[in-house]
Amino acid sequence: MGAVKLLFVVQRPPYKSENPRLALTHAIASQTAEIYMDEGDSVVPTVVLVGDGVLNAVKNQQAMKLYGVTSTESHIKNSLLIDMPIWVCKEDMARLGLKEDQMITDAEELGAELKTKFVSYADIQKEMESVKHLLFF
Amino acid sequence: MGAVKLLFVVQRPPYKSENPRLALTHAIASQTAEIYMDEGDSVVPTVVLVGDGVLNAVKNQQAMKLYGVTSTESHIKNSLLIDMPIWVCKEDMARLGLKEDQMITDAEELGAELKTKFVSYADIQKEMESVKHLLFF
Amino acid sequence: MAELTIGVFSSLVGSMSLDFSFKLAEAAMAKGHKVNMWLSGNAVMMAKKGQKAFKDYSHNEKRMKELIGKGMEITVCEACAEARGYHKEDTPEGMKRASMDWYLAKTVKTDRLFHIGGE
Amino acid sequence: MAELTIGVFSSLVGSMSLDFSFKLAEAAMAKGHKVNMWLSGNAVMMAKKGQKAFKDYSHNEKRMKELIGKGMEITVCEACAEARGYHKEDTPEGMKRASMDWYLAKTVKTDRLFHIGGE
Amino acid sequence: MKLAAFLSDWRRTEDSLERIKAEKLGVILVGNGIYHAVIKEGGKDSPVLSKAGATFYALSDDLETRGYTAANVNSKVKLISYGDIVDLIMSEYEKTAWL
Amino acid sequence: MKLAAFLSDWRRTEDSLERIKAEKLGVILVGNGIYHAVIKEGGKDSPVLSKAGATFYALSDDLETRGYTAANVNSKVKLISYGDIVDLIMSEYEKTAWL
Repeated sequence: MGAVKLLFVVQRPPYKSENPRLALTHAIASQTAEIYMDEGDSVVPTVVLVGDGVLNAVKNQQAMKLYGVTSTESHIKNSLLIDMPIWVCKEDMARLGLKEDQMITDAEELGAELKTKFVSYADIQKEMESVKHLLFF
Repeated sequence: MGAVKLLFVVQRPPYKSENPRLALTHAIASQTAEIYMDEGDSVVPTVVLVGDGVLNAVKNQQAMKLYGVTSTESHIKNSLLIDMPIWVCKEDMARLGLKEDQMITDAEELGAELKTKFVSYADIQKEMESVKHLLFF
Repeated sequence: MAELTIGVFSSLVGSMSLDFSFKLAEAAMAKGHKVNMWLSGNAVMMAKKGQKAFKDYSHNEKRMKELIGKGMEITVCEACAEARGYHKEDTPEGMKRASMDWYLAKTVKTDRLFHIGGE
Repeated sequence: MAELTIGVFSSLVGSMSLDFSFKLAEAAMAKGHKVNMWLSGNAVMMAKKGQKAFKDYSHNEKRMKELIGKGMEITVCEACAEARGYHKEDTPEGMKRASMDWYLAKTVKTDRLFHIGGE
Repeated sequence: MKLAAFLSDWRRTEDSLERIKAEKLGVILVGNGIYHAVIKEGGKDSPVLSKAGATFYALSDDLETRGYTAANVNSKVKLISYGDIVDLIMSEYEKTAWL
Repeated sequence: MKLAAFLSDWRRTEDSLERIKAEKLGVILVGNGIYHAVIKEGGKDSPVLSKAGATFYALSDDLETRGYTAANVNSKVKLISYGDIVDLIMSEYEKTAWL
């Protein structure tokens, strides 16, 4: 089958549901899926934060300090560290009054080279069309 | 303390959440709460279905036949059987286009004397004010 | 001081309403109030001992035990627990199992009822 | 026939999305399709055996066992299960436990993925 | 793309359906999503049913579970069974989205 | 009545808050409810904050968990701690409602 593209679509805000976190942890798991696959096969995930899902990428989340739980921010940064694309919808940021300086833009402190990509909805639509499977969370 | 009035407020439709069902089963449990109470104490529950919660009282629910699960209808009828008041908000029925002949109006087949009471929101507001505790589901 | 009864219906991992409830109970007890807690619906997920404290998941077992140790009364809905496969031997120490009427009875004498009915 | 992989994340009792998933799996297998099922998040509540079949609660253990008997592959998220206190010995017969990568790998060869990501 | 989109809620908390474009789009109402097929809030059809170019389906098991029958269903919506959903997913559409 | 009403969702699925009347009403934003205190969708305050006669509170732990600070909070809303919630429930208000 070769490389199979997957799109993880996070539509809702963090913490009230486990699902945005599970979107990230499942996408990250694509890195270790090879043990279950045939030679030459792989999965290529992209995570998009769209609608209220863009709230997952607000920076300085204190979930660990206050509730002892890994923040969604930390999962996003770990994603960047393993070069997994994180896309955030620009129109939804604008609608919710979010500026880029409020958002997780990179994970340089971890040594990640990849940065968050701020994209238009049209780019997300295009990606939905190009992948094999959609995973809405 | 004597008799303590409780108001169970069901605000959402059945089945997508366990909570409307739990409102009814908890209210019904007031019948057996005496074993934990002092002589002369009692709880007097009323269940109101308000907002989309009125959808819980649509009759002919086939949950048992199709999913093997007791219907919310059956819980409402058991409530009437033990003389527990079930109130349904008339304004919300009108908003959602529900007529009285679509609704659970009684549980005569079980031998219940009490009937569903179709009330205005003003009556519900008054009851909220008169009870000791509110339990929103 | 006064008595507060908290009823919770939300799952262990998810909405964080259980985390909220335990932190609130802790704050209330720190102010000298007596706290009772009723766990029903998916909140009976607290009635399974041996939960691993991974950092990716809400974990309330430790705080719950501390609060029980300080006098919090905590009871879970027995039928809700059995339906999920949690039996008597799964129950953490100090937690009671009872029918829903336990909660109803608590509403009589408690000064405040805080019923957290959502998921 | 073709292969369908269903991923489910909803709790045992509540939204009835698990009931939906098992009934859909049954219908797909009746039509000759191969079905794989991945349970993660609160759907790992299926990974606790001995659930009492009360009529007031969703109960999927029986249907699940039948489908496993007919060849459905079903795997639960191991970490999600441990966080909820479900250990290896709690797992119903025929159900596997694995990391999330199991699910990811299934997406490669499956003809259709039906990812039920909501509560 | 050919997309089967599932709605299982009455009060929705996303706007994904409104935004998605698909050359072939099926909207499948399941769970509390079936209320979109039977309720005319304030006398009007659910906005869901105005999604342009979509074909609408509702799962009859979930309709009957909630006390409704075919007679209540909006004429835009086709009633289907679990078996029909399997055929839609496996044959008519290529991708699925549970919104 | 003196009522403390809790909102824990951003996209709400009830209209109870809009309808409830109370001579003294506290609206306490917790969990994802805190977004009502910090987001101006389309440039406007959340409709929640227009509830007449209410006093608005937001739990600072839940605000900071989500990446916000006091500087982001609408001037109508007072930031509070868990201890403050206890005092509000036990002393300021008589009844509670988790909506």
